[in-house]
Amino acid sequence: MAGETRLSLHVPEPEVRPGDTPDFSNVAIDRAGTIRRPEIDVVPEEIRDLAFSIIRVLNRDAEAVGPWSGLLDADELRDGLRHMMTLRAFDARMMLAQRQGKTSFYMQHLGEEAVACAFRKALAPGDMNFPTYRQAGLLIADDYPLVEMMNQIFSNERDPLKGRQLPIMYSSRAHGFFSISGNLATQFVQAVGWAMASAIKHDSKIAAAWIGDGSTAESDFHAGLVFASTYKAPVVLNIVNNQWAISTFQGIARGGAGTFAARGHGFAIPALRVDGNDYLAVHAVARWAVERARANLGPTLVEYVTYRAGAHSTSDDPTAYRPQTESDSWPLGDPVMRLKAHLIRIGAWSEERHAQAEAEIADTVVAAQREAERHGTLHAGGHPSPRDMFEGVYAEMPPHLRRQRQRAGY
Amino acid sequence: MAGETRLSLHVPEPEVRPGDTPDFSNVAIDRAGTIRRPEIDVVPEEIRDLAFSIIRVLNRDAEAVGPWSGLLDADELRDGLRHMMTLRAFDARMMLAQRQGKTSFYMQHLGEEAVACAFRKALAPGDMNFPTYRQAGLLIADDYPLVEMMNQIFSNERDPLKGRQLPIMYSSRAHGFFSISGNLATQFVQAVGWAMASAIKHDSKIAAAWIGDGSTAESDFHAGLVFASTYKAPVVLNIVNNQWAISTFQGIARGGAGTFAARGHGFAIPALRVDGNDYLAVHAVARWAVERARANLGPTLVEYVTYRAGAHSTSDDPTAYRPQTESDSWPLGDPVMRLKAHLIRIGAWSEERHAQAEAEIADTVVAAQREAERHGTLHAGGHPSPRDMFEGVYAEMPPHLRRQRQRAGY
Amino acid sequence: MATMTMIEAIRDALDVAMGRDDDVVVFGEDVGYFGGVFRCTQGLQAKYGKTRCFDTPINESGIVGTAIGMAAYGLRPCLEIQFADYVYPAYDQIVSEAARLRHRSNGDFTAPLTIRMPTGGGIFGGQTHSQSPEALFTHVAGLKTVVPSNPRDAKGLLLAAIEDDDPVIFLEPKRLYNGPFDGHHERAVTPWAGHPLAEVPAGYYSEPLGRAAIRRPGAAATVLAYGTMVHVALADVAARGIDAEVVDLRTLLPLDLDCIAASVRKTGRCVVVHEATLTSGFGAELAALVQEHCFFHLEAPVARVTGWDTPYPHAQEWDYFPGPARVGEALAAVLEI
Amino acid sequence: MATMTMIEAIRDALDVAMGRDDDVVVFGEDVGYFGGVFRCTQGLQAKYGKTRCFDTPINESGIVGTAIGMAAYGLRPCLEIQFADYVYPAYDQIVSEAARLRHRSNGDFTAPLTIRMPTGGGIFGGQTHSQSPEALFTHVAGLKTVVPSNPRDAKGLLLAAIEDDDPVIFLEPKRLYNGPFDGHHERAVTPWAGHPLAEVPAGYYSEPLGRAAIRRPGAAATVLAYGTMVHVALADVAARGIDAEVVDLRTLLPLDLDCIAASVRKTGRCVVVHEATLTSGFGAELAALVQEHCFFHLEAPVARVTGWDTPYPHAQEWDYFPGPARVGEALAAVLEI
Ligand SMILES: Cc1ncc(C[n+]2csc(CCOP(=O)(O)OP(=O)(O)O)c2C)c(N)n1
Ligand SMILES: Cc1ncc(C[n+]2csc(CCOP(=O)(O)OP(=O)(O)O)c2C)c(N)n1
Ligand SMILES: [Mg+2]
Ligand SMILES: [Mg+2]
Repeated sequence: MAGETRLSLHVPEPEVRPGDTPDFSNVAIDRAGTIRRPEIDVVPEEIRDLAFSIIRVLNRDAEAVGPWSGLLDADELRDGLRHMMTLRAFDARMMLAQRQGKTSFYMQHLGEEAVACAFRKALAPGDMNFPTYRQAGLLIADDYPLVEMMNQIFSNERDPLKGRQLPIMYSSRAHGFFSISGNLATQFVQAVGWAMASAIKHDSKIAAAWIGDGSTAESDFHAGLVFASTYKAPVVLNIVNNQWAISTFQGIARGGAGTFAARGHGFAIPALRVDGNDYLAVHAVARWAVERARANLGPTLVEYVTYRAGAHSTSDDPTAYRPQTESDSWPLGDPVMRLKAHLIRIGAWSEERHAQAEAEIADTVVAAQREAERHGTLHAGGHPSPRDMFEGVYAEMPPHLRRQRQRAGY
Repeated sequence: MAGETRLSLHVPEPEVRPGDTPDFSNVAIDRAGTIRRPEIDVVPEEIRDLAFSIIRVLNRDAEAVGPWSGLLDADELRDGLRHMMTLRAFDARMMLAQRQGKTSFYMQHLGEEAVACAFRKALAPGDMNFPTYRQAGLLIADDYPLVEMMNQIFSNERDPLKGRQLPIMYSSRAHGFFSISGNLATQFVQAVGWAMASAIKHDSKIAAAWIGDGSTAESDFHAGLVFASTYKAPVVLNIVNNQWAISTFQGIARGGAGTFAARGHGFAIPALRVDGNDYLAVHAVARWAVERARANLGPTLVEYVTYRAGAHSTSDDPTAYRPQTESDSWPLGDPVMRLKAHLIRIGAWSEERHAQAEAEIADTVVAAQREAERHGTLHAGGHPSPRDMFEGVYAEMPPHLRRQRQRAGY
Repeated sequence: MATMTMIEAIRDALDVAMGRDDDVVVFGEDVGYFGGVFRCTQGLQAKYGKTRCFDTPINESGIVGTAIGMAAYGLRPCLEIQFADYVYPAYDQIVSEAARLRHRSNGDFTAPLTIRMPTGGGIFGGQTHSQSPEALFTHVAGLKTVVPSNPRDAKGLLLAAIEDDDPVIFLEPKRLYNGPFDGHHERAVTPWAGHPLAEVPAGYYSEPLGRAAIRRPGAAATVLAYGTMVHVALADVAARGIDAEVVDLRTLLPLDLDCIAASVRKTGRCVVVHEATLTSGFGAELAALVQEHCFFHLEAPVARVTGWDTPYPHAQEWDYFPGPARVGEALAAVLEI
Repeated sequence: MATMTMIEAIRDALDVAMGRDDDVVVFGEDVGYFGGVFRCTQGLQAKYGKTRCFDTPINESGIVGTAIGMAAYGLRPCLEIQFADYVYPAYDQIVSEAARLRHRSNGDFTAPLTIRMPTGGGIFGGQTHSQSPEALFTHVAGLKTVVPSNPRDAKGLLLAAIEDDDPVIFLEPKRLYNGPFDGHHERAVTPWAGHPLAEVPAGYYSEPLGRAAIRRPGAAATVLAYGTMVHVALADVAARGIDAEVVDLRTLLPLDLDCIAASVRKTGRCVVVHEATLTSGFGAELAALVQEHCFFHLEAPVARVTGWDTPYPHAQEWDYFPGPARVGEALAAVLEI
């Protein structure tokens, strides 16, 4: 019996590597407007297929079509465009600032701007996000001051986190943005706990959990699904599938399942897959999931299909593991360009207004940076005190830490 | 928007509690012989339904029916019966021994004997099980000496594990039985690693992972599914759903999904659900999954639906959390009785032979116990040396440990 | 005053905490309907409802992780890890999240949770029901670590832990649950009834974290102990008629260094005892601190009596456990120098 | 002899190990095609194929758990945890499984795995790219813990670790990857080229686990250090012209106590330095051992210079890092007593 077949280990590989021609022909993409919009109290079993399709609103002609369209008016869409453009401009400046040594580290959102920006607008005040390091759009779309973000990035004397955290690891309770952790996936189950607390207190606030495609492999992703499924927690479970986890393509985390959304099926958690580069689609799906949660109908799993167009972080060089042109071949296009085209198409925007907006946004970002730099950058100017390192470890400083602080001279 | 609905936390509860009348009417049970037997290279998607049904072979009239029947001859079935009866007799003796203070602790298998006993016979020599504490049937069905098991349980001078381990935490590489851990779920992903190693070495051996319903909530269950799915590891992933995790009913671990087998769907791992109290069905499904693994077709998830008829362990009293009569109402019956009835039905057994077998088995177990007790029990007679505690922490004893051993006087 | 076992005192503390503050929630594996495998939460679900005291899936990381989320929302979760030996799957959530949340968010979010777990050996629990992992917590900035040695402290310290605005690891020596244990396993079990520290005040009170208690004043040597080992040390000192001062640390972090240093400066000799493995155990920190702060008062090196550097064994439990013979030997040795 | 950086030496060791023994497999997050975020495994997949060197899902427990299964099968996995700060999710598999497998199965199954991870600070990595968790491993019976301080040791010790039949935690001070670092962050970076310990023999050799190295003999005081702190101590001792003996521990467990005790008995003074937080750090164990074994030779209390008991900060990195100023102060203080 033994010995018939020689076993062999299957190690998944991406279709292409540096030097190869990018090929996304295997990515099945549904036509915009073709995927149905179920009622929010639908039985999960009845929408199994929605974990394998891609909900899209903007078609090739930049029109908003189908049952998921029609939720946002022109003002809201222009706001959305401005948020995405701001995030992109912000990223560009901060990438430069990092290269100039003004900060140690940065992580950009290039190509993924729609996901967090559009999601944010589906939430109500008091709701809480548990983000990863790639959802600064949540802050920008909620009008968190850019200068505060930069103060944190520069670890300067106005840094709201007192220099304690790595750049971009923001925290803002007031803006519904939980403190970012460097440890992947931990926030996913914390979000479920926050949502459970809201339910325990008969509150109406809901939570949103965020995780990357690669990080779904982490165990706290499972913990999150288990607890959310068992207690029907009012939480939206977001997976941002940007195809890459540093140098590792999504196939390593995903394994045999066709999609990450499918992970919800084992828990009877309704799972939707959406075009992450389509501001309108992201917003519509987010709204659906948020409504479900707020109506006490429990968790929803959403996979945003997008592409990490930039490097993983300023410490990374993607040309070592994927074709340089892969980003251009990404079939879902660029979220900013797509929303811009739609606004123009509906007569609510123009190339001129866009150019003007771009310039204004650039000015805003530069002005914010100037202001932030007045308070210092990592190696120059104002900076947090070493005393700040000793503070806040505990609510009250215990004696041993006070001795250490004194020994350190502060 | 906020404030429309007051949220509330859903905390699942079993249908009945002590004092209530047991009710399993909600357990959907397929008629024996009605569930199809797919080819082993079936596309997982095509057998989604098999995660929600129950494969059964023995019908009410004790006949073996349907596509999963016909794999075992009368000799093999009589062997199976003997293994289950031996396990049950062994359990009874050891429960008594624990009450007599001859050991500190015991865990029995009452009602679940078919699962491990029948599974074992689907494996080939060299295959490796990564069991939990409730699969002693794997050893018994592989003719591991009862006296060795008892030596371990009594922590006596012949204890193969030198008194280091809690009773029943056996280990036997020779019998394809990985060292049991007290920490739940860790073995699940280890099994996947063992299977990956076999595939890396182009071997033909496969692994079997074991886990309880409650323990599927643990994170290493997820790790196991992720790695098995990604590397298509030659492993059978077994979930023994005996309805209870100490005092916690399976609904707490399972959450919204109807079954534990469904957990496989998010990973495109074929998932089958089987009547765990039907020796023939367990064996047939095990064989299917083992063949798949050995043919390099990857992992299979199997949920065995059974019932923990006894207490969780000798430290537990189930009357505090479930009706005393619940066990009798369990609709899938008793595995020993069912196989016995089938053997009688096919003319390969009789009440007389059964009574005789019972007496013989009782003698065998008593004789083994007598032999084991000659080498001591926990508090009396021969016992491992304190020196054994210091040995084997490392391959070679490092100086600090040697100093400690000497200080201890050994 | 009522006499309580350690289990009853803990249950009473939870009851008082839940009664005083609606934001206190209690959960963990088997803690809801059943009331916990050691019955410390018995009756709480019936009294406060199943959304304030409930069973969880078996996932320690999920238990702590959801608790952190609840704490960030504003609740005060008090959760149970069934045995300290099973805390490791939750270690990341404790170390990387709960412990650092206040600091890394500059107080924007905090994690006022209490993580209870039975700890220590002496019940033939083998390697996975006997461990004493306190040193794995004391090394982590942001955590507090508490080990009560009697019912009265258990209640007062647990109430203080739940009220504390930082995450507290609350280790319950399971060998003490039903009675004090002096290490003489061969003798009949003593119940708590009759022990002065089993007299537990009714209702609310709290025992501040960070204060040691001198259980027996003495001049010849100092014994630093916590949990079960306090009783072992006391019994042994009494039996041998040694005039040792026995200090019950109660809270390992923050540590009552003033009390420790004052005692050792007085006695000039120090024995540290704990059940955990020797190397990098909390005794190492105590020895390091004592030699640093009392160097010129020490007549002999600080001695450590601890579990051996092996996994906690089953059959050899009483060879592993640092019982009266070893404590006595160490005291004698220290006194001879 | 070729001059190598620490990264090259580690890569070379893996290459030699994989070339000598087909059972050695190498895996972890981003270690396959890309060759690891620090490039320590670059080229190995191309050379040995993707079933011997491969990328894994991001699940540290799964990485260690599968490695344990592979080791039980008979392989010798050498795996990478991307940063030591991310080892906690794997802590249960390491502590409860790898460390105890041989003992609990009486040798029936063993776990000869090597777990590599970059450790330590000095790269502005903030709280999740800077930690030094060695004490969390030295407390666990069944594990060995190694921290090389230079390319030659890194290669020899890594080969010894892979060949070792027990699980070895191999901590790679990331600040040393590209050059020795004396703690003077304000000065230009020094490359390894030119450093005598960057001369790495070609092919196979191994450096036995459990032996310290005296990097600078001296009579006035003993400095116990490992990893990056060896260089900080050496530079500081040289700069101040102190005749201190600098001991590079190399292996924390098993520890070369003979070497340590001989040195302190000679010098009578001891300073322990490490980057990890003070309380319950490995320095506590060192101080406890030194006072125990050299009590009557000690002229001054053993001093500890370590990271503070706070999370590792970003902006205040050089206030946290136990740099030359603090090491020097401690040495001066110890010498004055
Ligand atoms: C527990 C843990 N393990 C490993 C890492 C290192 N790491 C940081 S980001 C990353 C990749 C994450 O990829 P993905 O989840 O897809 O998110 P993305 O970066 O694409 O947004 C890894 C491995 C970490 N931060 N934490
Ligand atoms: C990590 C860990 N957490 C908790 C426990 C305590 N514990 C032992 S068995 C058990 C219940 C397991 O239930 P299940 O998986 O259904 O297996 P069964 O006992 O029913 O066979 C629990 C919670 C443990 N051993 N390990
Ligand atoms: Mg990604
Ligand atoms: Mg069960």
